[in-house]
Amino acid sequence: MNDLIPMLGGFLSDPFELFNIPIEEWVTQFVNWLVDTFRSFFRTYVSPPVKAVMESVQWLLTSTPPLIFLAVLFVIGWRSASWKVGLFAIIAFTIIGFMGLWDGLMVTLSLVITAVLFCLVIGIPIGILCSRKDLTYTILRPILDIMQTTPPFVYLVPAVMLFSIGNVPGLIATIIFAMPPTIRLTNLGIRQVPGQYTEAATAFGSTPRQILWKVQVPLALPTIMAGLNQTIMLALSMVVIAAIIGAGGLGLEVFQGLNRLDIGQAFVGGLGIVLLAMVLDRITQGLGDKAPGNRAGGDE
Amino acid sequence: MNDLIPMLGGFLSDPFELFNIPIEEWVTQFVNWLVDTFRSFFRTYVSPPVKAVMESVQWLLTSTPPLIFLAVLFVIGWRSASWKVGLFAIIAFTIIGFMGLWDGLMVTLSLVITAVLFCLVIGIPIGILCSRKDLTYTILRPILDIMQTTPPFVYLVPAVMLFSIGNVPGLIATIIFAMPPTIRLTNLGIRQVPGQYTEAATAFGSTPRQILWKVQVPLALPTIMAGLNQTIMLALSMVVIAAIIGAGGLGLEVFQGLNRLDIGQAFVGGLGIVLLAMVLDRITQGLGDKAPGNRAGGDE
Amino acid sequence: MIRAEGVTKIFGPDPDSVPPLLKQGKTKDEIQAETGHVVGVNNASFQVGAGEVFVIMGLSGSGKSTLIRCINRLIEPTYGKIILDDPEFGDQDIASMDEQTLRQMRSSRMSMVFQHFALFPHRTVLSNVVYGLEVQGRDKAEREELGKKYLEMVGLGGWGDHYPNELSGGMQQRVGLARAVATEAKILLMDEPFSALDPLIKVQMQDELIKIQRELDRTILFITHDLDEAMRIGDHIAIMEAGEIVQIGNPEEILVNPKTEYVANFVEHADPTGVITASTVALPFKDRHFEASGEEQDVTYWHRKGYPEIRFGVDKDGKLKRMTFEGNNVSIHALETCINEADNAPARHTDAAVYCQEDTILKQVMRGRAYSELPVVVNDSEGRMTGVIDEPELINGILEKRGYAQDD
Amino acid sequence: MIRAEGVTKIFGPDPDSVPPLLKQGKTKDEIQAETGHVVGVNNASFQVGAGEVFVIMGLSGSGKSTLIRCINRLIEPTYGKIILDDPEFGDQDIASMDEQTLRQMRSSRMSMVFQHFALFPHRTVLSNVVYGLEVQGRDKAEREELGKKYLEMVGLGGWGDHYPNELSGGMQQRVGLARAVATEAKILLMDEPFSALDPLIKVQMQDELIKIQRELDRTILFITHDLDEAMRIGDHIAIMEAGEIVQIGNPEEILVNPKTEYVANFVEHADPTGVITASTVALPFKDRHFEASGEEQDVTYWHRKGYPEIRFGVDKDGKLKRMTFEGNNVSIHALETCINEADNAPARHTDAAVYCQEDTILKQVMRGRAYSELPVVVNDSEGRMTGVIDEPELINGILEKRGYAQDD
Amino acid sequence: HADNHKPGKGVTVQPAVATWTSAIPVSWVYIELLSDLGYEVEDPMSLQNPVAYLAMSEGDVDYWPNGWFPLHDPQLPDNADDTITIFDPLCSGCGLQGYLVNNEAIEKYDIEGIMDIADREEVRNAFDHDDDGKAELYGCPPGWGCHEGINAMIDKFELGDRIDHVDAGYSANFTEALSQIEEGNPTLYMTWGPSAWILKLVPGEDVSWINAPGIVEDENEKASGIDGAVTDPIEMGFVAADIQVAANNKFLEENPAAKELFKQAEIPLKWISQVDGKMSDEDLDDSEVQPLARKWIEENQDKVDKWLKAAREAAK
Ligand SMILES: Nc1ncnc2c1ncn2[C@@H]1O[C@H](COP(=O)(O)OP(=O)(O)OP(=O)(O)O)[C@@H](O)[C@H]1O
Ligand SMILES: Nc1ncnc2c1ncn2[C@@H]1O[C@H](COP(=O)(O)OP(=O)(O)OP(=O)(O)O)[C@@H](O)[C@H]1O
Ligand SMILES: [Mg+2]
Ligand SMILES: [Mg+2]
Repeated sequence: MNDLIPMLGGFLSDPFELFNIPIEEWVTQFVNWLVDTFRSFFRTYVSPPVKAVMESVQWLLTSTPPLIFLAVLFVIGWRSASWKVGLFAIIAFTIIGFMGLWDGLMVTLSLVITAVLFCLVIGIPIGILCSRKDLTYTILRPILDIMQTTPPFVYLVPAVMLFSIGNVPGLIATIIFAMPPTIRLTNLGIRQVPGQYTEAATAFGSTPRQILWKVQVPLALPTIMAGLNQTIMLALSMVVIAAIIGAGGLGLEVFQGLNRLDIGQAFVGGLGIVLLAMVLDRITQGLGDKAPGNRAGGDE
Repeated sequence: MNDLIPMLGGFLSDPFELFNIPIEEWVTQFVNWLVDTFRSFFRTYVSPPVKAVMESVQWLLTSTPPLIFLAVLFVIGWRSASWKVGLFAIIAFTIIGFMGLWDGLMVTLSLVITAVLFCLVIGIPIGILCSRKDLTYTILRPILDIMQTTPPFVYLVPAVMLFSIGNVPGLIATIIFAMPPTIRLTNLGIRQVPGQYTEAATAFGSTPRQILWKVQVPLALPTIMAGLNQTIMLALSMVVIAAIIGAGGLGLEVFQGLNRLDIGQAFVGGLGIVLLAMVLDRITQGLGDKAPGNRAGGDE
Repeated sequence: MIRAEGVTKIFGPDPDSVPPLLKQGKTKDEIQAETGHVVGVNNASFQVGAGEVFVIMGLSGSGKSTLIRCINRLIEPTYGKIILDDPEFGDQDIASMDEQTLRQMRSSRMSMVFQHFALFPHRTVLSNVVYGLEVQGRDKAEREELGKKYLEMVGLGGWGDHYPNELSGGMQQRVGLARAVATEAKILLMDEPFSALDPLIKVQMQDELIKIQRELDRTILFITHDLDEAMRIGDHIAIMEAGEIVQIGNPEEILVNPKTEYVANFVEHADPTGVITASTVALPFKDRHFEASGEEQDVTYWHRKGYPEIRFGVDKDGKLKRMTFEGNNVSIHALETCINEADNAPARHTDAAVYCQEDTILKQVMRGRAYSELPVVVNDSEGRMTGVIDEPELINGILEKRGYAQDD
Repeated sequence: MIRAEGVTKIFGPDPDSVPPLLKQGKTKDEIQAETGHVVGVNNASFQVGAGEVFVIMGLSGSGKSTLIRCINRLIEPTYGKIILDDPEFGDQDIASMDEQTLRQMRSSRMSMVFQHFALFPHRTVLSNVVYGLEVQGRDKAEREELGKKYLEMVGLGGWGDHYPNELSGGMQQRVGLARAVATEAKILLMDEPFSALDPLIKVQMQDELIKIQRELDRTILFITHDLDEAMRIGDHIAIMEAGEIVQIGNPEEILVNPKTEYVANFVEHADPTGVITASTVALPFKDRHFEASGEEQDVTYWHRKGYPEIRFGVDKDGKLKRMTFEGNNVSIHALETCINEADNAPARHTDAAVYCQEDTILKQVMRGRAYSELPVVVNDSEGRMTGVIDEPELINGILEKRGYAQDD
Repeated sequence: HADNHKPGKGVTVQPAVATWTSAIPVSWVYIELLSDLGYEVEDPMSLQNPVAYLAMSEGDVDYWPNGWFPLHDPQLPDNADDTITIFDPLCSGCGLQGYLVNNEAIEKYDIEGIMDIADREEVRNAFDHDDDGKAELYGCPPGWGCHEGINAMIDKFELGDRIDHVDAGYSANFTEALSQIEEGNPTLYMTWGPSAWILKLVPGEDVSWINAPGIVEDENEKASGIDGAVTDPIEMGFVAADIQVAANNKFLEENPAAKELFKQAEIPLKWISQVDGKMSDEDLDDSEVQPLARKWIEENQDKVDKWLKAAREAAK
């Protein structure tokens, strides 16, 4: 009885002393089980194809002679935005090249391109799905939160166990982290399309698919492009972390620079990443500005 | 003459062998100069007030008895969204508490709250500015790219040099990384407000400020809230990196777990961050859903 | 072709709570004040024949748009059936149709002009117009051709490549019109399709509409606030009040025999000269108004009471054979033959009279009166004289929108 | 109060390239086809007096909305001046006003009803209505009171807490109307403010508009496609074609003396009985049409050529003193005094005649003719007889919208 | 015979390399040697310690010559005993670790060891940079072996209320220490060598090793002859780490030649430090260190040939 009062006082001031949830152990056990059970499956069936995709992209990029690469880059920048953007892209890439990081750039670029492609291919359909059904989004929203906020450091280790080091776990971590904005903003953009337009499309007997592609997606495009932009930015921001598990590229420069207190080296790597980001941003911005949905803001 | 041909060939296949831009050195020198010149200024005049703000938030959070804190949390969740969200928040925080991470949670929460507040206070006005003038956004866009993609590892060391170790550089890094979505989506949201509404407001003689607050911001709110959501997510995703420069909190658990290959410990820290993310997400979602701008999607 | 039975739409969280209140005789306003539910449409039943133009009118907020949207299920009716009798789809209830059929029906059978236009802002004018054709899966060349044709029809041939926000309100409305007619669907739902048009273009559009309606035998449901338009193009007019249909009838019926005070007020401002027919306003050729004054050969002479100077010689079949004014015979002409002359005549004849058909509109009758000072004779389709129109009848018709017919 | 001088608006990247082409006499369509520039408004000049209702009409796309938007500078006019003569702001050119003054002017002097309503979707109906008052900085209680008052005025008293998307088109339009008038600004710019309203509510709204216009002496610029509406409320009407103002005048002028074929076509469908006045259609009391037939005491008797049975006894001042029909004296009554009787009379008098004023509208004249069979006499404001209206004049007026006045 | 000469022929080896600079020369020496044995050696992957050991235990990486033990013990995966072999030191006692204080402070406060800072209030306050009443010790990141070592000392001598062991990444910690020293503040930090850190703040010139209690049982175990120590001998507070090769067991089983090489080879600390310094001074890329390694092999051909011979023997 006498003990109870201080206990209660203790509980009130620090209720969490009572007991500890042994989640740590559960997790360790679970991961061990997971790794034991699935390692060979992942390593045999998942990693190789993903790796093959990434490596072929990488092979394509690295085996293209830089001058040809720059020419192609110019054309891409020009067609998707303007010749100014094309020129900017060339200058940016040339600078990175003269910093001696051309190879690293190609590695990082292939990582980012692959990751962003995966994000789009998976994320846009999911975003569309979310915009259709409130329930889907309600369920997905916490999952997106998990994807974006679980520190990659948490799953790096299990990822290495399951997928080995190198590109594949780096790619997977990048996809996980970078996909949510695509999903969220696709969902938001489609939801914001004024009802009168979908209604008009419905009245003409459009199928849901037609409404989607002929009305909703075009009108939501500025928002979807903002999502894509965020996805690219986040993918680039994962480059260093991917390097920690052996994905190489520009991130490695940064990572080494940090560990060696070599601010210059870290900066050069960072500059490379930033220039790459700007180039990708400008190109996607160009695509976005051409989106017909931009007309909707006008004074109709 | 004879040498020229192989040289040319070499240039074509690898043009970047020609020379190296010695950016590394420039940067090192620049940072040295920067640190020499401004260190004492930043350490004396910038760090202490920022630190004071953060520490008072932190003090407030940590000195509140957990049970009272939970009660307040419930009220916040309930008022901003629903009683379900309030309940969820309590459960999530209690779980974190019973994992023995209450103190870390409070430290991280105060970091995130402070960072997000800064992001809003700075980011929304900048976003608005961008939506007003194309030029502003054109200039700002690459800066945002830099903010989001410069790997924090690049500026961690200079940041420590300038601001000392601990909360302050962690907070600054978090703000830098997390602010861009707020700016971008504020800009996008306001730009997407149909011209007819701003025109109507103009016709009634509204000042630009009135148009902004009475028409544009309310109508853009769903998009602005999506930006806020992203800012919160990115702030949380920086928690581990902030821990690397001494900000402590839940990130430290993850960092430590990684350093000693302790999956369980890393996971527990990660879980704490994720639960915190979900709680903040749900609360802000609640606020966003109440935004009057949501009416605009309706079939007017 | 379309039959609506008891269509009801209640807006609000719990629609089922409302019908009992309606049964208790509560009004729309009372229900809204008490329960917050809005009665959009209340128990509307009507029938639209194939090839007919059915006009819906009524106060702002009386439920016209809601009703028309129930027909293609843009709004889900709370209760009621909408039977579509279609050669391809058979007798079907649209209200309970499955998604798939509904879509097919919408794309192949119905199209719609929206009150707020609802043009797609991201598509050019032409590609707005061809939207319905795209959905139907027509090939590109065909689409473009049809699209251009209908854009031409609405007078916007040169605007195909512009975007809707570069067009004036009326131009946008016409694009919406072209988009709807371009699908060549049999049923057109038109929600105030001409509201933003000036009188000239509006008349053109009405003419075009009637033309394509005739050519393709389309069924049209048409909401308008323009009485003259309703009278002009409507085969039947339904008048709505607070969600209910209070009267359905052809234009003249509505104008001449309004069922309620409300309808009467409603049609008060219509210009009757284009709608009201001779038979309506004519003084009926009956004993009460006429007296016989002698016979001659095969005819009996009649004169209107109080006006013995004008005598009508009617044969035993009831046909007008001769007419005298102040004892002199006057010639009798069909109205159509003397309209042109009337327009140019310096003075009105007293030596010639005019006759018209029962369904001749007042405007024409007036032309007859401009030709001759003598009363206009109204004949039925067999040529029998059924009444006469003198100035008082005309004035009464124009001012009061009714004639002696009511008195009988 | 408002004077527009050469207002021009060219849409397109290089507006300055267009005026030379216009000078060369190129049409709007040609310029559009050649250069891609759209001539919104071309050199429009007009003047609106204080307290006047100035109506703008014209084909769809003729530049009405563009013109009205230039007045409050929602659209920046490419060229031209818009002089606002205001007690507070003095004589100012809106086109070159600085931002600050412009804003003040908009919030305190002008308000606008938009063609597409442009209600704020995130605000309730009431808070839409009070928007302008909010901008003016009125306090909350006052705002609510005024807001409710004007919401009541447009017949939407019970809808204050709803959101615009729950309202029908016409209800939304009325909210837009309430929002504009609630600011009690002196100048109202109204872009088809009643286009979505049914005839009953439209007339109510017109009445309300005229009422508040009179009460507060407001100046109104009003775009409409409804000719009758224009005739009814407009002090002056401007007709636009392809960006230009082709005619400005009061309603009757426009109706009776259309300057161009285009204007004539445009007003063809108007109902003239409410607009055209007695003086317009009357047969002028002039030698050409009348002959004298004797004197008696102080009057000279006149009869219309060919109609000797009706004689008008006119004194030397030109006033009608006596009148005979077939030799018998008939009584002469003011039109107003016999309208009621006319409505109920079983037959038309031949022993009584009616006189009206020059500005009496045809509708009234017709009532006079329903009362008496004899011609209606038209007097000027001094009481002098200026003409007579018999049936041919009436019919001519209704059908052709003009009278003998033209011939002279 | 040729087979005998190149026992590694046809075998691809994936090494890892640590992220600090002094790991590079060592790494290159092994790559060169393995190449001499005929192995196909891939570019080494630059990995953080825990990731490297994990990868090694998974067989994704075959070996690295950058193990610092016992320092790295906590970073080994749980199953390391079964999957990883740690060879005899290639450089014994080469990993010097200890606590340092800037020379100015040492002179001013006459400091010989950590206890001077902990016990004397005015010194403690001078070392207290954040005014919490405790002297800052810029130590190791949580999770590293040295982190635990420092905490053990703090616990053992109950220094917790006087010394604040800063929890942060090592770069951050070191940068802060460097900044404080540049600002002229008395500063206590922990570091190791050979490393870039030691080249930044050179013991003897800028800073000095100070005594720390806890490890040494008697006087003989104290380290002597250390450059830049406040006392000689000195109690470093850590055992000097051995630099050791760690390798995947399966790889070793299949490649007795490599295994024998890992057993045999040794590299002198002096050379490692020298190259480390050169890398820092001349800002060399990692690849530019390769010729230096080759040069060292050539200069020590006798020793090297012996190792290679033994390796070839083992492969038979
Ligand atoms: N933003 C714009 N860009 C290009 N052309 C425009 C723009 N706005 C209007 N126009 C053009 O200006 C002309 C006049 O348009 P306006 O809206 O003034 O017509 P309106 O007379 O109001 O017609 P309506 O009665 O149909 O509303 C039209 O030809 C239209 O296409
Ligand atoms: N989404 C909705 N939510 C609630 N009430 C609605 C909604 N849509 C329409 N209503 C209500 O239903 C009633 C009928 O509206 P409807 O749009 O059918 O009117 P209408 O006859 O077309 O009027 P108008 O001539 O003004 O277009 C109105 O009272 C309106 O407020
Ligand atoms: Mg409607
Ligand atoms: Mg207009």
